[in-house]
Amino acid sequence: MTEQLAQLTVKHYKSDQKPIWCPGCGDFAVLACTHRALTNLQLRPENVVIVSGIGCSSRIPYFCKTYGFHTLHGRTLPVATGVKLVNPDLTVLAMAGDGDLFSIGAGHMPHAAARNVSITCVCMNNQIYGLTKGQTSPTSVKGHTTKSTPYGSISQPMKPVLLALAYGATFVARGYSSKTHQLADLIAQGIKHKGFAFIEVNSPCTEFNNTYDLLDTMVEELPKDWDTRDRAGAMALASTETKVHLGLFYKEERPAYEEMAKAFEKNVNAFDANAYLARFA
Amino acid sequence: MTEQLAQLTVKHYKSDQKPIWCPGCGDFAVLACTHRALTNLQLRPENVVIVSGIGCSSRIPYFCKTYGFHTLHGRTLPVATGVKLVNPDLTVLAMAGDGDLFSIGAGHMPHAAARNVSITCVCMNNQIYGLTKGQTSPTSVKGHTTKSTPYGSISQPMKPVLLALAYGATFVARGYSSKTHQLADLIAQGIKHKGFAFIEVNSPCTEFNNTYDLLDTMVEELPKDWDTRDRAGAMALASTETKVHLGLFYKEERPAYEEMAKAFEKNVNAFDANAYLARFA
Amino acid sequence: MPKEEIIIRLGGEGGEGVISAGDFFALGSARTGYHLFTFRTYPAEIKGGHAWYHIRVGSKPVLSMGDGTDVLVAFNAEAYNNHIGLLNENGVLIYDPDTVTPTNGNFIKYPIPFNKIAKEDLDFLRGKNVVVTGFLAGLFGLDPSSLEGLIKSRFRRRPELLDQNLKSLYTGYEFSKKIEKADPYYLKPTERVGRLVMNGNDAISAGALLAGCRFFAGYPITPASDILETLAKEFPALGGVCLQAEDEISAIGSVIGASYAGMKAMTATSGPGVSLMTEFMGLSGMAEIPAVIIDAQRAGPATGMPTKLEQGDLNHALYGGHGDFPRIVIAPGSVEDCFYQIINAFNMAEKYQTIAVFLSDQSLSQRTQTMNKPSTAEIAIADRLRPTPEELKDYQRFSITDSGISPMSLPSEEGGMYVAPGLEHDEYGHVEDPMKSRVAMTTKRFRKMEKAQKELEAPPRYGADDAEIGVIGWGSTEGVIREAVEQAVEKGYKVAAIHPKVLCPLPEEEVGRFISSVRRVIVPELNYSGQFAKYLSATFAIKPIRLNKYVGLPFTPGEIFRKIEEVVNND
Amino acid sequence: MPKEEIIIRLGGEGGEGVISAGDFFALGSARTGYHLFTFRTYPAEIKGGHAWYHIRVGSKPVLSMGDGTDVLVAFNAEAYNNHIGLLNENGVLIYDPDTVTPTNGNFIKYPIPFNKIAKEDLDFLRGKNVVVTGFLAGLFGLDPSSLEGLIKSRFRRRPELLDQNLKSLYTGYEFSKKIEKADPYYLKPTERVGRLVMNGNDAISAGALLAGCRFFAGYPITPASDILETLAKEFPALGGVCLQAEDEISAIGSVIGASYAGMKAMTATSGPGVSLMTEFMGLSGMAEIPAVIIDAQRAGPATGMPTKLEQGDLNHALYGGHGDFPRIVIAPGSVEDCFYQIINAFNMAEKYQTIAVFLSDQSLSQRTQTMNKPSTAEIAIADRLRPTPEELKDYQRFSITDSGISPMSLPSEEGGMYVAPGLEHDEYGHVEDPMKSRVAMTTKRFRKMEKAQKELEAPPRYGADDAEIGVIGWGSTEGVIREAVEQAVEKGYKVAAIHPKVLCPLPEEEVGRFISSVRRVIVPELNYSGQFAKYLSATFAIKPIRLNKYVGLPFTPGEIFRKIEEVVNND
Ligand SMILES: Cc1ncc(C[n+]2csc(CCOP(=O)(O)OP(=O)(O)O)c2C)c(N)n1
Ligand SMILES: Cc1ncc(C[n+]2csc(CCOP(=O)(O)OP(=O)(O)O)c2C)c(N)n1
Ligand code: SF4
Ligand code: SF4
Ligand SMILES: [Mg+2]
Ligand SMILES: [Mg+2]
Repeated sequence: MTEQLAQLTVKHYKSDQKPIWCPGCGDFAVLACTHRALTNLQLRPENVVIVSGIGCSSRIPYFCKTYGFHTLHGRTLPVATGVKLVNPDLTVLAMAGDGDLFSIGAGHMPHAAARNVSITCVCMNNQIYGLTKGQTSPTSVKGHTTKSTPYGSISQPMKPVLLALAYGATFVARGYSSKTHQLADLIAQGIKHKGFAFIEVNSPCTEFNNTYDLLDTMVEELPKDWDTRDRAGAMALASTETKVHLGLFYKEERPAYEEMAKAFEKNVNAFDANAYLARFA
Repeated sequence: MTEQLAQLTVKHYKSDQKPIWCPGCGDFAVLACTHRALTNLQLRPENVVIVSGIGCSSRIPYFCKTYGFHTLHGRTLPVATGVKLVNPDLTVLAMAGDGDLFSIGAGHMPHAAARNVSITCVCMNNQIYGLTKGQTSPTSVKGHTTKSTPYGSISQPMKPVLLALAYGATFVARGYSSKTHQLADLIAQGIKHKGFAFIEVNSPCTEFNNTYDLLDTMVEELPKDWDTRDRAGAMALASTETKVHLGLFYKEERPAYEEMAKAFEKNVNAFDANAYLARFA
Repeated sequence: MPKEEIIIRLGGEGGEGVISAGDFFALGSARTGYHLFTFRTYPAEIKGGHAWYHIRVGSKPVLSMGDGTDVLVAFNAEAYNNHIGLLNENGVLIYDPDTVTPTNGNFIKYPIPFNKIAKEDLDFLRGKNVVVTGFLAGLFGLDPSSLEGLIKSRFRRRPELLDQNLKSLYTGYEFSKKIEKADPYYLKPTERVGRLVMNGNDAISAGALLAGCRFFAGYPITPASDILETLAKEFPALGGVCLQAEDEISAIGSVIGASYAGMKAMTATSGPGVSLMTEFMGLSGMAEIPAVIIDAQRAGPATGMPTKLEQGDLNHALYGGHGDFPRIVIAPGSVEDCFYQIINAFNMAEKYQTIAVFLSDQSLSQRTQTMNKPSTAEIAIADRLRPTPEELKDYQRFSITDSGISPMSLPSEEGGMYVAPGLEHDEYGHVEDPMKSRVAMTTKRFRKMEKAQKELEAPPRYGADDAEIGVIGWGSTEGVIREAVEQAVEKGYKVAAIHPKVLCPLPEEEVGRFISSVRRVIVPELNYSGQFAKYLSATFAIKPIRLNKYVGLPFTPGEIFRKIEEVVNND
Repeated sequence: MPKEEIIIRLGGEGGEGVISAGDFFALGSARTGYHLFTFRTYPAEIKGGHAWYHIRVGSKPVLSMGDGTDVLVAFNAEAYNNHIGLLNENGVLIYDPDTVTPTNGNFIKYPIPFNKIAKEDLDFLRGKNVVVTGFLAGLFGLDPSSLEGLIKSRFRRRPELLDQNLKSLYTGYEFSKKIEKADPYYLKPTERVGRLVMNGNDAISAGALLAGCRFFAGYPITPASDILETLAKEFPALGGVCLQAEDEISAIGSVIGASYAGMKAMTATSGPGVSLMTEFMGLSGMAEIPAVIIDAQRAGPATGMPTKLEQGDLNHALYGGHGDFPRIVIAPGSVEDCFYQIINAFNMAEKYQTIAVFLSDQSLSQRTQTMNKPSTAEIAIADRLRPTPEELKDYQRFSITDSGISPMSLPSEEGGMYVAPGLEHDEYGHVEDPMKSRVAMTTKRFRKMEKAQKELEAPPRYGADDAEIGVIGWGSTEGVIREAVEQAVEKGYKVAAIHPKVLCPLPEEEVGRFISSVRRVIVPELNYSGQFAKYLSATFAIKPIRLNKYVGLPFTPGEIFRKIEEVVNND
């Protein structure tokens, strides 16, 4: 078995199920970058669990030859948290859409981040509800005319990177499905990070919200000398609406939840039922 | 009736039900300040709706002689949103605990703020679950030993003011139940604000988390010349852990959701069923 | 003799336009005066997979999909393989010879190179499905001009495509004239009559508007999203507000807030969303706040088969939620029924001040069906009971009354101030000593349901007067059951049926009388566990014979007919 | 003749220590060898309101609260007014003459100035309740040293209060010696026997630990929070992880994630939380992931009466959630049962790979009761079926088997990789063509329940062999029903009872046989609508006689006895 370790290639992480996404969908690239990140890290596929919610993007576990869990809409992080806490040796990815993570699931990320549980959370942000055929999502720009907002959206768009920073995530980055080299690298870094890692990926929906051209004009690398320890600076930059910065915004070392929880364990023993019950005698 | 307008006093807003809080509970002051704010604004009691969730703090509507809705744990803002949207003339307050708004209800505030619906949201933060007798809350400090965290909490505390700012709330303030003059004023300002107003109130729980002494050493007014238009500065200040700043952090004029929604209405007409059905003929 | 009823099934790859090809033809014929019934099914994925569309159109009222198909339009080999077994003897196979190679069989074949026509003749491959529509129109005697309007309105927003599509339509139409017609199906030109054609979601939206609904909050989900989308469009001109909520919990929360503030309000979702709304259903019961939830059922549990049919949420509608509280459950039987019953749902929710769950399903929500134009002036609209000036002097929001109904004040009403409580409470809504009021308040809340039950319309019984076998169904299967029962009666079987629309409170007297009048009861339903059958057992202490189908498709009349026959023969 | 069984009720203002006064006495007597049964009720508010505590202690096994009370300890006038009517003839009234002025009656009065003693003699007003405890111990013959340990452990963390409390105890004790004992109640000193005393939540926690539960996620809620708090304390030493989740949806989500990863896992909540867990219950059913939900039922709907009892969530446990899926529902009858049945819940969840809902309630969760010490070595623990190396060669997570049970791999297991799907799927868990697998997968999932049903232990029948009236109950009412039935049998009534613990799947054969063996069935339950009665109707097509109480309090044996008598007389 050990001889195989050095030999894992992308095909070891690819399942035999064909992605059902539309031609040009950004999620293809996210999938490929995930395969590549896993390959780069040479992780044993059976030690990887990809947890997702519901959405086009959330179909991703089916296309990976790892363990996976296609849960419920919005519940990606709670399930991923349970997986990680009982088996911290697993690499746990939580991958889902903007609606999944920031609309119906909006209450979970603040807590996953506050706990700093070691999960790599990848938000495949297409600023639309893909699977339900094109309604406004929490990241849709103001004025966006969709099936559910025929006169234009009147909500301010949410800024995933800003939120992750405000939530106290210890690794916060943004990628773009058209920049696969960087994206694969960010996912790999996120996996290596101890603690909650959040990566927003701009992953356009060619069917209902094709933003490739717009994004191409808006993306910009983070400044070369960007200080990834400057949370306030990162929040300011993440608030920008005119540019879409790419790269690692922020990184901090803070004990991970699963480590802190384990630290309570001193002298773990088997349960001695009789001794326990004797307390009630 | 109109003669009464100038005559409303605090007693017009006080119900005949006696608060059931423990002696010294900060919520008494929040209640008194709410009464005072309403009195200062001379709002007709029947035009005020106080919506709450579940918790000690969420009992507040019963002690006000206004309309009220004691909803479900965590659902304060969705219900308040419904009330406001169908009758924008009402003054709608959403008042609840830190657990209600930032734990079980954590998914709703980002959206209420993004919409900028005119609700005055008051978080009575005691950094504990009062009603259920003392478990860790999302704002409990790290290391806090409670019934549910006997070895100390290992989650980073959430920062309500920071979150409100990241969510795009257009009015963000912090008060303290011991500073009633300021608190009454902040609530009154919040009510007058068009758009989503968020006020965190440090309101200690004498029974399970008596933080009066600690807070007394930590509170500090915002600098005199504080620029309430500086969101980035506000976020930086709200990230501080050593001080608890009091006052109005941020204020911005942005069209309120209910106004933007109404703006779609041109020539409102009664429903012409026959004409409508004719479309399907 | 030319046959004036045609069943057509079109099958192909999801995204190829199979469904809109069928839709154009179906709507076109309905608008020309024919009766129509359709069913569609497609994969949960956006692209790929197998989709099919089923049309039954005729000059007499159409109650179901029917059995088998007269015409199969196979866009690809998969469609041919999946559906050829269904083709009736001497039926018609229409196919593209470049993709489908039919084996021999007892059917009429029209090999039409649709792909080539679209690509080569028209240089517009995307128009292939409209070519098919035109071809079908020509073959079966539909005036293509009746389709023009539909195509125009579909492409209103994309005028650059309109001309090509119209050209595709006429190309297909002309092509049909070139082949030798060998089949007997022919829709004889009719006059346009005062009928409507819409789908279940359209009918629900229209009925809700008429009922006075002016607040909607919802979260997108198949197959309910259309309602959100329709109301978002219609409300501004009517002074209503439509909110896309962040999730279903928030949606129902806002609906209940809006209703508390005085507006008739509803949400629409499917199973997963209804599961999330459970806690608020109880609040509506406790605080006595009217609200309507549309559940367009799909196959569960969990995400299940999101684009497939199931009558799987009845249990949840009847029993879901902690604690005991009054609730109204209504299930419409047809598109027409969607219109009338949603009005009933609002009327009942408002009158009895509690939650009404409206159980549509994927087939009905997306079924296009013809219906008679409603006499809108005759439709009664109910409003909630409001306090009199006298009552406002010492206002008791939850006053104990004989009917259980207490007058409800609304914010901004002087003297009406109260706190709507999720806690148990006394007549004022005060919560200090709940045990004192518990029994009186609980019985008061349930008295409303007793009253509602008394006021129910009796569900009509049909079939043989001297029936020995009774069929009881619920929801979208009404038409298909009726058709099967009519067939059985024609065959001389002593069968009758009843199909209650209000399921909670159930019209116990009438259903009970029906049950007593027969020797055997058959309950056909589209779920595994027999949810309605068990509900009837619980109510009437009977053991009905169950007929359950749970593959994600509707019943055909034959399936029900055969069950009746089986019971007759085994009896 | 001195009576060796005493029923004591203590009443007073919430926060005055009424409940801990009673608790000390109750636990003290139980630990000295007496049998014990308690009930507590208190307001939802932290301060104020009326609280009372009910103790029944005796030298023979105690099954319920009993009827009436032998002793009333009235801390204030409200307590006197509320409970004096319950005092048995020749009962004992203990009261503080400074706050209570009793009218004359047929009872023994001990006016004791507890307030004054605590304030003036002890200068420690907060010790008043412990003074009461000491007084009761002295009066009824309990060795105060048996209470010392309890007080010491209660004040372990606040040593500054310990001495004063111990002084209070002995002051009360001594005071009892100063008065002239006029009542016949006397607990004769017993030997400490191998019995345990705990409450339902303790027993659930202990059983879960023994069953192998090593992951818990929960969100605080009365009356379930103790379980979270206990496991948070105990888990680290056992390598388990306890998570306070942000809400109940997240709690059950993490539980299901943990179980997917191989750990036995549970959550504990009450009605509102279970309502929120609905959607995940279905996912557990679909993806076949074991999980246990404790529902400590309280009076609903909505927030209802959060500190009061109701058996109101059975419907939701049985029927809640969209779609059809297999589920296990278990309701324990006593504290002892909590221990054994939670182990059963884990065993069944793991074996049949689905959700198990465990229906405790406020009375049972907080009831202290004596039980026999379990022989822990004899308790069987089940684990989920795992794939063999052979099966892992072409691993099908959802292989169709006769039993419906498919071997489950766990992350980090080579060859076992699969995606757990919320969508319908084939044997591999693939979701492309769900209709193909729908029927086979649905029936496979439900086959597990058929198997589980066959493997159920038969619930014991007790009462008269030739019974004509059968009583069927569920959940926390087991003891009180048993007591009433025993009384009735003693009176010569032909009554028997059966009390199934596993409610879904129901042991249909045994319950059915029981039903057939009697002429009338009475179903007593603590809810309005007769949820269990309707479930029995649905299952057995019977119309049982219902006895419903829904004021937030348990049954007394007399209430059930009288119903039996009424049925006997009307028969
Ligand atoms: C509880 C629930 N509500 C709604 C849905 C319907 N639904 C499926 S995916 C989705 C949103 C998809 O948007 P997003 O999360 O951004 O993913 P995308 O498809 O864009 O990748 C919705 C609303 C559902 N499956 N479950
Ligand atoms: C769905 C649901 N879960 C849990 C509870 C129990 N519960 C009531 S209040 C509360 C938290 C109270 O804390 P907070 O919101 O901070 O209010 P406080 O009492 O501190 O003012 C909880 C967990 C509930 N009522 N409903
Ligand atoms: S609908 Fe959009 S998000 Fe979904 S697969 Fe197609 S392109 Fe991708
Ligand atoms: S428990 Fe705490 S929050 Fe609740 S009333 Fe008492 S002091 Fe206030
Ligand atoms: Mg999206
Ligand atoms: Mg709190």
